[in-house]
Amino acid sequence: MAEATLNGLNLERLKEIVKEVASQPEKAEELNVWRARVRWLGGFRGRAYVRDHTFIIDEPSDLAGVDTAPNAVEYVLSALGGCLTVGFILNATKNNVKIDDLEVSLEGRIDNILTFLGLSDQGHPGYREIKAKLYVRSPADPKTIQDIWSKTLETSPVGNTLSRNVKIVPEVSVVD
Amino acid sequence: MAEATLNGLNLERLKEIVKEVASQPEKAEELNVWRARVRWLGGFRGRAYVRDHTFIIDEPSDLAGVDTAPNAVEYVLSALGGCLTVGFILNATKNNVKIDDLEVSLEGRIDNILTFLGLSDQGHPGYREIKAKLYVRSPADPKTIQDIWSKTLETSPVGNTLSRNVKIVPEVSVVD
Amino acid sequence: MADLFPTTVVGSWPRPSWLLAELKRKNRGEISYDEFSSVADEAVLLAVKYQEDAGIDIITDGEQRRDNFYSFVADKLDGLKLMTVAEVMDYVEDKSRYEQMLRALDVPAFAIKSPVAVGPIKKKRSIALDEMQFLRRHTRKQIKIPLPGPYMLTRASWIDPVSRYAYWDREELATEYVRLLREEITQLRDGGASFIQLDEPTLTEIVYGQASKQTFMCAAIFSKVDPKEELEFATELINRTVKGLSGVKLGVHVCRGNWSRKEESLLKGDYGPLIPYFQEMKVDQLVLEFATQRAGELSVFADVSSFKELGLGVVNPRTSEVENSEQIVSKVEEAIRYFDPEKIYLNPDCGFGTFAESPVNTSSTAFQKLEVMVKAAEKLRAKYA
Amino acid sequence: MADLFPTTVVGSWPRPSWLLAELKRKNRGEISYDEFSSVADEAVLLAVKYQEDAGIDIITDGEQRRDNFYSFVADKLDGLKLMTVAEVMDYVEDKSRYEQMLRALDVPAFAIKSPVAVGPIKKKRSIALDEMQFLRRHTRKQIKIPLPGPYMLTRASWIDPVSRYAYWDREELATEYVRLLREEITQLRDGGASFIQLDEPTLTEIVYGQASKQTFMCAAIFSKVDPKEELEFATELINRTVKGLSGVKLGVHVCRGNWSRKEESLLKGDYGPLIPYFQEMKVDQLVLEFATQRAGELSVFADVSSFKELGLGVVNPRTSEVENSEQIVSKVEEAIRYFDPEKIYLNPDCGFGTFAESPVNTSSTAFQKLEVMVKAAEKLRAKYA
Repeated sequence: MAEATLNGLNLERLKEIVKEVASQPEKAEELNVWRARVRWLGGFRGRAYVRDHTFIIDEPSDLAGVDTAPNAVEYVLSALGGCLTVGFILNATKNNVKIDDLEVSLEGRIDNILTFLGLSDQGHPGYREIKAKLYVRSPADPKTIQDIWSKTLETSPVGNTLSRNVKIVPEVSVVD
Repeated sequence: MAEATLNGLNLERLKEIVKEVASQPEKAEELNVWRARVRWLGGFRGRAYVRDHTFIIDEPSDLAGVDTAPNAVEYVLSALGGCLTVGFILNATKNNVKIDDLEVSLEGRIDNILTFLGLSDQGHPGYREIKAKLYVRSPADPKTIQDIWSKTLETSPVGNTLSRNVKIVPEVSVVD
Repeated sequence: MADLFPTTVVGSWPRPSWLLAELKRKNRGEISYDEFSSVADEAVLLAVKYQEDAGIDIITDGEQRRDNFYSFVADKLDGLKLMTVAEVMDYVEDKSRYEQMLRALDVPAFAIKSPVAVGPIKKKRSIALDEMQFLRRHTRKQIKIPLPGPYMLTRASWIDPVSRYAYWDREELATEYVRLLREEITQLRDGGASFIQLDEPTLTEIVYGQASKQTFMCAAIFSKVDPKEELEFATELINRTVKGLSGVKLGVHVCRGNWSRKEESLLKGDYGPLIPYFQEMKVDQLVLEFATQRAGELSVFADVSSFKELGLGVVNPRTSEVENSEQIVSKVEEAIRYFDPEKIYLNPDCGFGTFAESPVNTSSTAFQKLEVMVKAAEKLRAKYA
Repeated sequence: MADLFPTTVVGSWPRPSWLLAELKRKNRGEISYDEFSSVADEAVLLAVKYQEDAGIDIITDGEQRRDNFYSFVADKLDGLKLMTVAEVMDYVEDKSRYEQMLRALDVPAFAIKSPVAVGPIKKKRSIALDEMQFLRRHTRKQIKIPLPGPYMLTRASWIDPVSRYAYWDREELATEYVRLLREEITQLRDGGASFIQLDEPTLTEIVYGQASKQTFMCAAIFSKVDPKEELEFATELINRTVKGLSGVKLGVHVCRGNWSRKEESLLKGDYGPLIPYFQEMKVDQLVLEFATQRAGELSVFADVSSFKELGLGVVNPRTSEVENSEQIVSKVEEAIRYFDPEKIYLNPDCGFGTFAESPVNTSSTAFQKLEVMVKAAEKLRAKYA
């Protein structure tokens, strides 16, 4: 017998995962910790390593990069978009809502990029504001969509990371 | 005559860029705004579009994804790593410091992942803390390295984005 | 009867909601084209009734069977695949151009589709013969059939890395369209159509698309262009399409976009740069918008002698206000300063429902606009007969 | 002379800082191997002097010319490339294993290097003959030459997607190493070495590496293993390497890691699971660590009859405290319950400077540890002679 799927997700499997995480504190703990490594490749290029995955981070040529990949602040926007996508699909699927198409368009505004280049001490070089527009095609009524969207924003890991203060703990090691 | 380069960067070009941004407000304004688009591919997979670049965002299989790529919170860590890499190289190069090798190892701790899955209302699903360890090989003395690192942390766009509150402006559009 | 100032439409008519529901089902593959088309029959009858009641001389079927003025060919031709911008972006390198377009139009990449040549183009069914045959059985009026022009079809459907699997280059694909369109026009003529209009709206995008930094519409976004080369290429394709064909009026329609009621989001600029190419085109009529300031002044035609017929756009299809007949009369009288009155046709600037899912007007307003246009034509005829 | 309880070392000796500076210059390509080696001559003399003064019977050159016990072969063999973990990660799919290792060792990927087979392996110069020849000229003691074992070499240098350009599979690469090592051993024997020790530390990683979730060391991380198959493969390679060779003592050294003074970061577990394979190995001696609890009890050898010689690890190379001779004597007496006294050699658990840049001890402490080991041997000889 074929297993029930919705939005490309196996419903039984999804239920199991939620149950597992709910009942096993060590499983939840595992999902609380995430890791990455970025190795410098010369110039402004870096290679990120995440579990078995790897990808490039670069700067556009008008920032002295060679534009072989998105830059760090663009990855942040994309991460928010990806997180809202996953969250929306998760919440829709849990509520048995079918989604036909979904897309998030993001635009972020840096407070003052000049501070990054050491050209100003007004403001800061981080994002001040990020617009995230969700486009969705679904048979569900607009009220349901709005509820799922609100829930998604409220429970988004990247959304909460960005809208709150994260403590950054730096360390430096000079290697021979 | 060959142009002077350091750390894979053309020094003249770097100077020019800084000068351009410093003198042209519209150039700085351009660099203040960044964009991305994430399209849902089914399940928990999404494809990000950033200028001419594109990459996949997925979830690991223990989160009902198919693990074809890093997930959103891993991209956030990598973005921070990439940002610190670029920042460190920028500040080193501006101070005429040669860097032989550089790597950033990152580990982030989510406050409470259960909130993402709707299993708890204690805490939040965003990162509480991110450790960023820089490994560097350079002929410069440790004091210089420490100064560059401090400057890098202080002026990092992603670092500041994470350690401060970003205003997220959501919008939803139901498309027929 | 009405010899002077014949009235006609450019093409589309707002679709009823029940037709849009069926169109969605067809697009999802839940019903076939034939099943959809039989539902569309009644929508066509409605569109015909509106035009007949308004007193239009040369009518269309309101393009009720089409999802829009060009991508409907994907239903008709093998080798074309309706791809979303999202799918196309998987293939092309200059993704940022598409991103600009999506932001300008404020739409997601999954919402916009275009027919892309992915294999050898072959007729699955006729492009518009079924439309014409149904229309012929249900009206005594003269029939106009709008067809996507050869240049727009080529430009919209040629996606370099995908289309090269089927065709050597864009020119080879264009030659296929020319052949198919000639065959179609011949059959439409033989079946009773009196006016074939080739839609080439993207010609203005070549001239004004870059400067305004606005992307035109989905039909135009899929390739970068060198203006002069493109205009020459478009002209050549149109001429190869109509060469030697007689017994039917052949026209070319050019406008500046009709996807939004925000006039500022549409292109702007007069016909000046296009006139040399218009003069080269071996067609009987140019169907041009003139109801807005964006189209520029009619005076650009001042020094153009012995021009072909002009399909003069006299009402704006995108406004809720209905023009009054005196406005229309004076617009036509302005045209008479540069064109022979015998060569002037009256029509709206463009269709009322170019894209099925985002019509720019309601049926009732569209109907009133046609009525007032007919009223103006009657006044003009009284004066110039 | 000393017939019973001969004393020896496992291999490496802490490098002087001036040698490390030259090693860096060599690694950066600023000086050649030969230039470096001539500087290393004096470091070797120092290491020899320490061992001679302590009264060690069978000495090594302290591995002063090597960056570590296995990757130095990249200087000796064509076809091997010293690649960082970073470079290797560009090729392999299971990157997460490397990430675990880097986190466990708290090192960046650019810092750890391993010799990777990237082309046909050929001798550029002898692997250790130059070391032996220099040592021969500067001591009258018996000489031990440690060589990387055929299994460890194969395991460390086979990176599937890279090495397949040069070799059909791991077995073919291993066969090459067996051939090279046999040739080297023959030359070393003919040149005057009396003891050849094949280092196979990763054998414990096969057995205990998974369970402890600890990665062993760079030599072991580059391939996944099925324990039984791997142990059989290792045993077979060792036997093919030594087959038919005589006139020189042949040993195999096995330990549980020697890269850190944090004992908890090293592997843990007794020799039980390895004993069946030890028994199959056609070598004269097994050089085993026994100075820490982590190595388990000697009693696992209780039921093993007519075993080969035992190189018994009696001092911990990683501690600042110097063992006292009574501790060593009682450890040896425990061994005598399971081994023939004539078959017992005394040595530290491992080298004092396995990795050039992170020696686990200072020269002066290492020297004292050797002294006390010699003292214990004298006591034992007095008792068991």
